[in-house]
Amino acid sequence: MVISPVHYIALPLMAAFLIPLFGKLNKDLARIIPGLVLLYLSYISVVLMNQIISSNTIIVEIIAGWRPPWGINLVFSPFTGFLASMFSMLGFVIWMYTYNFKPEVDNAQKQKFYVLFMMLITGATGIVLTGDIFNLFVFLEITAISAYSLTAFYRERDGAEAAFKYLLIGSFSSTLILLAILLLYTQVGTLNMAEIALKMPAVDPYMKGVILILFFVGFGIEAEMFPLNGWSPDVYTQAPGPIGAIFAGMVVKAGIYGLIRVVFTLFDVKEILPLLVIIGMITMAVAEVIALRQGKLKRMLAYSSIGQMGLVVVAFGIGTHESVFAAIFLMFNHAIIKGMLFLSGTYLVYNSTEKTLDDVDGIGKYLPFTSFLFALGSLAIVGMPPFAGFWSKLYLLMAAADVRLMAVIAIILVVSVIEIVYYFRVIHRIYFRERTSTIELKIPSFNAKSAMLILAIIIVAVGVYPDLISGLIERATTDLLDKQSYIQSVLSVGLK
Amino acid sequence: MGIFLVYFGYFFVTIGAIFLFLGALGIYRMPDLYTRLQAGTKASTLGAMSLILGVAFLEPDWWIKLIIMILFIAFSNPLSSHAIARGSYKHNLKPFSKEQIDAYEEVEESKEEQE
Amino acid sequence: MNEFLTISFYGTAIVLMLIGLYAALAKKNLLKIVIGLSIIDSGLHLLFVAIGFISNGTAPIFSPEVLESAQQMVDPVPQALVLTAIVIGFATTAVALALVIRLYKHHNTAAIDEIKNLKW
Amino acid sequence: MNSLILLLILVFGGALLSYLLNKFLPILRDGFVVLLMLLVNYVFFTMDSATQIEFEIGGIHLQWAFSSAAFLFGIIVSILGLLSITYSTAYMQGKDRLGYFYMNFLFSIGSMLGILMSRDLISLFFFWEIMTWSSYLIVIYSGKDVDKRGLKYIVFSAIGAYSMLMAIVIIYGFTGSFLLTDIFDSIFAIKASYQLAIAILLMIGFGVKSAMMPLHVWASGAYSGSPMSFTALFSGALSKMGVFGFSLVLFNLVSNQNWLINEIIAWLAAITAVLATFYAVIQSDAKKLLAYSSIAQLGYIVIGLASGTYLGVMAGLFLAVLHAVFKGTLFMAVGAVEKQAGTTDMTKVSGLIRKMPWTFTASLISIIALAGIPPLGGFVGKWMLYEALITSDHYYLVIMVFLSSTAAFLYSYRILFGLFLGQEEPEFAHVKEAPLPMLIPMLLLSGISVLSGTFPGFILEPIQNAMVSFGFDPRLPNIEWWQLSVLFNSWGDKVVLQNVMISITAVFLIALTLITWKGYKKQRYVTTKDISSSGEIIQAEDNMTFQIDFYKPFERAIWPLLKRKIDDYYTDFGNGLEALFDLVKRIYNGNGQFYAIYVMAFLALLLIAGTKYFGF
Amino acid sequence: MKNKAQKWGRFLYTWLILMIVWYSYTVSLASAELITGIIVTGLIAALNFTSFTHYGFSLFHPRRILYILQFSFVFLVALVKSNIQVAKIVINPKLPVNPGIVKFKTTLKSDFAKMVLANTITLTPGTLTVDLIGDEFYIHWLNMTSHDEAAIYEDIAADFEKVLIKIFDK
Amino acid sequence: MLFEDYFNLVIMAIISLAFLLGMVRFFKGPTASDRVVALDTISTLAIAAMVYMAHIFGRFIYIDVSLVYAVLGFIGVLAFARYLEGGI
Amino acid sequence: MIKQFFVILILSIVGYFLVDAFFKVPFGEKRNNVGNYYIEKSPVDLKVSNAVTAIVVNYRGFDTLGEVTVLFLAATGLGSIMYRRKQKGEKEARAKNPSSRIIQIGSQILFPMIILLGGYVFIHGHLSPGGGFQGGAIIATASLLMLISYRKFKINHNTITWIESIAGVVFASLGFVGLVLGRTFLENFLPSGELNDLLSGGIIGIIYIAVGFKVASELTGVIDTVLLNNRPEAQKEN
Ligand code: NA
Ligand code: NA
Repeated sequence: MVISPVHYIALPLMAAFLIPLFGKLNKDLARIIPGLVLLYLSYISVVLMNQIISSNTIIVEIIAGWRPPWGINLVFSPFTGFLASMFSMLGFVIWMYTYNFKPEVDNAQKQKFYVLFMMLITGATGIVLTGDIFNLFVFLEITAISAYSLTAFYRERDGAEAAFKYLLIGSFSSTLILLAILLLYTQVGTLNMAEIALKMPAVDPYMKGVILILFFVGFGIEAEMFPLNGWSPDVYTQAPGPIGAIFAGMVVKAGIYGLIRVVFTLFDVKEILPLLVIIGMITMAVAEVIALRQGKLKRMLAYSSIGQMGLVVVAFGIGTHESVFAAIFLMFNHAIIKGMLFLSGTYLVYNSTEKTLDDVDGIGKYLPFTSFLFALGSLAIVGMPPFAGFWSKLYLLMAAADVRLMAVIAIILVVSVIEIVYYFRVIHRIYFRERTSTIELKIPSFNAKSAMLILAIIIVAVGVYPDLISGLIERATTDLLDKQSYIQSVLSVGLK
Repeated sequence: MGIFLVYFGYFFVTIGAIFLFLGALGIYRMPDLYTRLQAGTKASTLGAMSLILGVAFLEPDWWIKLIIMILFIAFSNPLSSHAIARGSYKHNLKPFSKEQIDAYEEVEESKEEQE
Repeated sequence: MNEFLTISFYGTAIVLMLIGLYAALAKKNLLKIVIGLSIIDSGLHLLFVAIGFISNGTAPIFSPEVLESAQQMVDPVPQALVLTAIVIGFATTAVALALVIRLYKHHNTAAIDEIKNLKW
Repeated sequence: MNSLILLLILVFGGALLSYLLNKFLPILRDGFVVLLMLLVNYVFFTMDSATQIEFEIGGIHLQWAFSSAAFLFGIIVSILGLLSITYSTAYMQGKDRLGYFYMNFLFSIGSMLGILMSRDLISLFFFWEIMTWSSYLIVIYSGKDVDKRGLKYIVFSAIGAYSMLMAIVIIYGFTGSFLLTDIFDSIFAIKASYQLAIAILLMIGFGVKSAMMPLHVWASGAYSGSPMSFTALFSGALSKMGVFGFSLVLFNLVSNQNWLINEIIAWLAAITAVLATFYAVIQSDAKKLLAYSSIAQLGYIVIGLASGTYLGVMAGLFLAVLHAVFKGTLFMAVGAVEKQAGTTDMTKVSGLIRKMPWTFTASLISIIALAGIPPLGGFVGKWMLYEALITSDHYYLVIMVFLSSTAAFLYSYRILFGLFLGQEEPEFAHVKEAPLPMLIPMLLLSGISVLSGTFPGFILEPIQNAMVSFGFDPRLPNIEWWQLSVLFNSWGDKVVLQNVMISITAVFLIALTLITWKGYKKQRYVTTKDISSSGEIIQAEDNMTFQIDFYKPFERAIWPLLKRKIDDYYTDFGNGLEALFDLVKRIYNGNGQFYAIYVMAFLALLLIAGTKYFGF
Repeated sequence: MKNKAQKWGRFLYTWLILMIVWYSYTVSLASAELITGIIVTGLIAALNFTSFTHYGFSLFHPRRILYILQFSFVFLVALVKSNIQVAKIVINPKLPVNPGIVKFKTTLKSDFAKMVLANTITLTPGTLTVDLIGDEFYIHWLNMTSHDEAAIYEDIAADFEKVLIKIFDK
Repeated sequence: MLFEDYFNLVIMAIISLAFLLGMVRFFKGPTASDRVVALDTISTLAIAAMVYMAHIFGRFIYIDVSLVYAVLGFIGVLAFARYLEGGI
Repeated sequence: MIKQFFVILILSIVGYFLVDAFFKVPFGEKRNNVGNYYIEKSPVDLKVSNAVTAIVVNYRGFDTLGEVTVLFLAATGLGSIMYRRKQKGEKEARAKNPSSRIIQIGSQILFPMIILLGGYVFIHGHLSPGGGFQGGAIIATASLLMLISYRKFKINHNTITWIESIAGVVFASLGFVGLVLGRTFLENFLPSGELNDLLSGGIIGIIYIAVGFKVASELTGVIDTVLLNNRPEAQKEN
C-alpha cells in the first residue's frame, strides 16, 4: 500500500472505531493507539512533504475512483501539507503530554477522551486536505462535535456552559457555511473547490457577494474573529489543558484555513481583504486589551490566543506575498508557542478550580521546569528574540511597511506592549511572589515534560535559525497564492 | 374488471379522504382532549385505511405492501390513542368534572407498582 | 405557477429558518434554543431539497417502471448532501440536549441568562 | 574563525556554561567567568578592525562589523564587563541562583557586543531585545518590589523596543534594506515628515535605555534594585547603548537638515539632566541617588551629541566613556558598602571612612570626576560641553547644564558625607574593608578617572575615530595619546586650559592628601547620645542626626517642581486605560445568546455593507 | 412448562410471519431477496420468538381462522358504526354527552387477546381504553348509558370477547 | 386535465385542509396532550397523503417512505405520551 | 423587549437578503452539471438505481465516512458529557412508573417487524429511498419503543460497542481494500451486478449494511444514554 494523504483521515477514523473495542481487551491500548497513529502520520508527513517539495508537484488524491469534479479529492500541496504535517506532529506531541495527564479519570471516560481527541485532530486535518467544499463542511463538523464534547469533558467544571455557547455559535457557523455552499452550488453546479474557482468569475457579483459574506462569517466564527468569538475564551478555559493546545494549534488554524481558502482560491476577491485587516485589528486589539485585565490564567491565554489569530487575519488581509508568508509563519509559531503555553500553564494551575493568577504566585520554586518553559513561551509569544515569535512578527511588520500600512504597524506594536505587560505580570508572579496558595501541586509526568520540552526546543531552534522552517513556509505561500496551478493540478488529474 | 377496480378505488379514496377530514375536524372542534381523541382517532384511522385501500384498487400491483400498511395503521393507531389517553390522565388532565364517574381514580390514588 | 412554487418552497424554508433563528436568539429557555437550532436546520434542509427540484420532477431512483425517465429526475446532489446535513444536525442536537441536561442539573435552571459563570 | 563570531560564541556559550558550571561544579564558576571575560577582552582588543561578516537568515541580509564608533563603546563594554564581573565574584558571594545571575550577566555583555557589531537594524534589534530580557532577568533577580520595578523596566523597554521596531520596518519599507550601509545611502530620499517620525520612534527606543525624560521612570528602581555589580555595568555600559543608538540616529539615520530633531533631543536631555539631578539630591538611599545621578549624566552626554558640533559630540562621547568609569566605580563602592554594612541608606550608615578607606578613596575620586571638579576628567568633559554649547549659541542649554551641574555638587557631597564621613555608629563597628576582588576593579577604574583628567588623549583618540565614522573631519593634532594631555600639549587653539589645569591638579592633589590625612587623624569620636541638648531629654524619635532631611531647604525650594512625579502621570494613565479595558471586557457578558446575536448582527451589517463593496 | 417442540413451533411460526412481512416489504421473489430475507428474518425470529407469540402454529388451525374472519367482520362493522357516530358528533358537537371512566373485568386470559380487545374497544363507538390493570379494563366512555359493571361489560366488550375467547383462549 | 387529475387535486385539497385543521390544533394546544393528539392525527394524515402521492406519481418506492414514516410517527407519539405520564 | 426588537430587526435584514438571493435562483428549471452526471452514470457505471445512494455511498462516499464518524462522535461525546461515575450500590436509573400493559403487548408484536423494516431499508438502500442511516434510525426507534414500554429493558452497551466498532472498521477497511488493490480509497472493487438487483452496486450494499448497523447501534446508545441520565434517580449530582 502506497503512502497517500488519505491515510491522514482514514487511519485515525479506523483507529477511533477500534478504540472502544480494544479498550475492552486492554485498558492501556485505548491511549496508546492514538499515539501510534499520530506517530505514523508524522512519519508520512515527512515522506509526503519531502516528495512534493523535491519533485515540485502537488499530490491530488482521488477518492472512490472518481476524478474531480465528480468525486471527492484530497490535495496535498505545500500549503495544505504543511498544515497537515504540523497538525500531526503537534498532535503527537500533545498526545505524549496527555499520556499520563489525569490518571484519576475512569478508563471508560479515557477511551472517549482519546476518541474525541484523535477525531479533533483528524477533523482539522481533513479540513485542510480536502478539495471539496462540502467535504470540508463535514470535517468542520467532525472537529466541532469533538470540540463540543471535549469542552464539557470535566464534570466538575463549567465545561457544559462553555460547550453550549460553543455549540450555539458553532451551529450558526455551520448553518451559514451550509447556506453558502448551497447558494454556491446553485451558481456553479459543483462542489469541487478547483472547479468552483474556475467558474467563479462567471458568477453574478451579487450572489458572489452574499455567498462570500456567508462564508466569511461562518469561517470567521471558527477563526475567532471579533465579534464572532464570544465562545472561545470560555472554551479555552474549560476544556482540558491539552485540548486548549489543540484548539490554539489546530482547530482555529483549520478555521482560518477555510476562510483563506475561500477568500484566496475560491473567490479571489480583493475587495474583502481590507475587511480582513480591519476585523483582524479589532479582534487583536479587543482581545489583548481584555487579556490584560484577566485574573485567570487560562482565560488570559485564551484572549491572548484570540489576539494572535487577529494578527494572523491581519497578515492574510494585507494580501501580499510577504504578508501571507508572515501569516503562515505566525500560524506555525502560534501553534507551537501557544501550544506550549497551554501545556505548561495547565500544570501551573493543575489542581486549582478557579485557575486564577494568584494560584501561580511563587510557583517557580516548586515547578521550576514547567515555570521556566512557561516563561520561555511568554518571551516567545510576545516576539522577543531569539525565539520563534520574533521572526513572524518581524516579517509581518515588514510586509505591512512594504505597503505603507503604518497604522497597522503602530497598532500591532502597541498591542505587543500590552501583551508584554500581561505575560510578564505572570512571570513575575511565578518567580517573585511568595506562594500563598495551599492547593496541592502536580508534578508533570515525564511524558508531559518531554512534550513541553520538544516544543520549547522548536521555539528556540526556529528563533535562532528561522531558515529551518522559512523555506517550507515560502513554498506554502507560493502554493496558496497560486490559484491557477491549484485549479490546474486538481482538474487535470484523471483516473477514470 | 379493471374499470370496476378503478371505481372501487375512487370510492374508497373518497370515503377515506372524507373521514380523514372529519377526523381532523374533530380534533379541531371537539371541546376537550378525550373527546378529541375519541373523534380524531377513529375517523382518521378509518379514513387512512380506506384511502389506502382505495389506492390498492387503483394500483393493483402494490396491494401487498398497502395491506401491510393498513394492518399497521389498524394496529398502531388505537395503541397510540390509548397511550395518549393514559399519559394525559396521569399528567393530571382529568376528562371531566368531579360529579362524573371516574373508576380509574382509585387506581391512580393507590399508585400500586406493578409490572 | 412556477412563481407560486418558488415562493412556497424557498419562502417556507427561509421563513422556517428565520423562526428558528428567532427562537435561538430571543428565547431564554435552553431547550427552546435547541429547538430553534433544529428548526433552522429543517429550514435549511428544505432549502436544499428545493434547490435540487425540477418541475414535475421525480425521485432520482430508477425502478422497473421508470427506467427511462431520467429527464424528470430531480438533482440528486442536494439530496445526498441533505442526508449528510441531517445526520450532522442530529448529532449536534443530541450533543446539545446532553449539554442542556447537564446544565439544568448543575444550575437548576434552563434560562440562558442565568447560566453565566463564565464571563468577561 | 571570524573573531566576531568567536566573540559571540565565547560570551553566549560561556553564559550557558556558567549556568551549567554553577549547577555541577560551582567551585570553578568564579574563576571561569573572570577568565572568560579576560579572554573576551583579549579577542576584542586584538581584533582586526576590518573584520566583518555577512550572511542571510530567514531571507534577511545581515552584516556584522565593528565600526570605530561601535569600537569605542565596545571598549566600555568589555572593560567594564571584565571589571564588574570580577567585582561580582566577591560581591555575589553566598547568594543563591548564581548560575542564573552569571548567565544573564554574560548574556547582557554578549548582547551589547552584538548590538555594537550590528551593521544592520535587524541584528541590532535582535541583540537589543536579548539585552533587554537578560538585563530584565537580573533586575528581578532579588530585592523587594521586584514586581513593580521589573514590570516598569520591561514595559518601558517594550515600548522602546517596539517604537524602534516600527522605525526599523518603516525604514525598511522605504529603503528595502536593513543594512546600515544601504540605509545611509538612501535615507535622505525619504520625506522629511517620515524622517521625523523615524527619528522620534528611534529616539523613544534609545531614549528608554538611556533613561531620557519622560522615559526614565524605570531607571531608578532598576538601577538601585539590581545587584550593584550589575548596576555598575547597567548604568555604565548598558545605558550607553542608548547613547550609541542616539549617535546612529543623529549622524546616520536622519539628514542634517533636520535640526529640529537635534533640538528636541537636546532639550529633552537637558530637562532630564536638571530634573534627575534634583531627584538625586533628595534621595536618602545612596543607590537611588546614584541611579538618578546616572540619569542626569546621560542627559549631559546626549546634549553633547545632540549639539551636533565637533566639540559637543566629542564632549558627549568623552563624558559617556567617563561616566562608565566613575559611575561604575561609584556603584561598586556603594555595593561594597551594602555588602559590608548591610545597607546603603545614608540616614543609617555613616562614618565608614575608617572602616573602608580604599572604598572611600575610590568614591572620592569618582565623585570629583562626577561633579566636574578640576582636574579630573569630568571637568574636562564639562568644559568641552560648555564651550560647544556656547560656540553653537545654545545659551539656554548652557544655563540648564550649569544649573544641573551646580545641583550635582549637592548630591556629590551628600553621598560622601552620608556614607563615609560623620559619626561612626556602633552598629557598624564590625564593618571591614571590602575584599580584594571588589577593591581592585574600583581602584583600577578610579585610576582611569584620574588619568582621564590629565591624559584625556587616550580616550579622545578612539573618540575621534568614532567621530570620523559619524562624518566629522578629524581635528585633533596628529600626536601620540600621552602627548594629548593637559600636561604636555594644548589640544587645539580654542581651549586654553593647560596652565590652569596643571596648577589646579597640583593644588588638588596636595589638598586631597592633606584633608584626608588630617581629617582621619583629628576626628573626634562621638556617639549619637553625646550631644548637648540644652536641658532637654532627647526622645528616641527626635531626629538628631542631620543626615536625615539633609537638604531639607533645598527640597522645599524645588518641591513644587517635583511634587507630582512623572511616575504618577503614568500611573494615572495606566489606571485610566485599565478602566477602559474593563469596559471593553463587558462585551463578553457571559450570555451565549448575546454572542449569537453578535454573529447575526455582524452578518446583517456585512450584508448591508456588502451592497457598497460588491456593487450590488 | 413449555417443551422443546413448542419452542420450535413458536420459532418457526415467528419466522414464517416475518418472512411474509419481508415479502410484503420487498414484493419480490428474486432468489437474492428471498435468501437474504430468510437469513434476516431467521435471525430476528431467533431473537424475538419468545415474546412474539405464545401460540405458534396453533393459530393457523382452520377453526381459528374462521373465527378470525368472524372477528374481522364484527370489528369492521363496529368501526364503520363508530365512524358514523363520530361523524355525527363532529358535525354537530352539541349532541348530549355524558362522559366518564368505567371499568369492567375481562374473561380473556391471554395478553394478546386483551390487547386486541383494547384496540377494538378504542376503535368502536364512543369508547377509549385508558388502561388495563390485571384483568380490569378502564374505559373512557363518551356517552355512558349505565353504571352497572355487568351492563357496561355487556355494552362495550361482550360481543368482541365472545369471538376473541374462541380464537385465543381455547 | 383529465378527470383523474381533478380527482387527485380534490383529494389532496381535502387532505391539505385536514392538515391545516390539525396544525391549528397543534398550535392552539392548549395542553401538551392536545398537541400530541394533533400530532398523531397529522401523522396519520401524512401517511395517507404520502401513499396517495405515490399513486399520483406512479412510484411504488414512495410507499416505503410512508411505511417508515408510519413507524416513526407511531413511536414518536408513544414517546410523547409516555413522557406525559412521566415515564421516560 | 429591546433584545427581541433588535433580534427581529437583524433577522429582517438577514431575511431580506436571503430571500433576495434565493429568489434569484431559478426554481425547478434545470439540473446542475454534476447532478446530471450522476443521474446518467450511476445506473451505467455502478448499476445503482438510487442515484442519491450512489452519490452518498460512492461518488461522495468520503462524506459518508465522515458522516458516520460524526454520528460516532455524537454517541461518544454524549457518553462523555453524560458520564457519571456510579456510586457504590447505586441502582440502574428507572422510569418512575410502569408503562401501559397494552402498549407492552403491542410492542412485543411490533418490535421484530420494525427491526425487519429497518433491515429491509438499509439492505435495499441502493434500490429504494432508504439507506443505512434511515434503516439504522428505524432500528434505533424500535429500541426506543422497547425502552418506552419496559422499564427493565436494558440496552447492552457492550454489544453496542462491538457492533459499532466492527461496522465502522468494515466501512474503513472497504476503503483500504481499494488502496491495497492499487486503486483509490473507497473505490468499488466488486462487480456491479444488474440494475435493480439486490446484488448490484458493488461495495455500496455492503457499506450501507455496515452503516445501518453502525447507525442503529449508535442511535440506540444515544437514546439509552439520554434516557438513563434523565431519570429521577440519575438527577442527583455526584
Ligand atoms: Na498573544
Ligand atoms: Na550616614
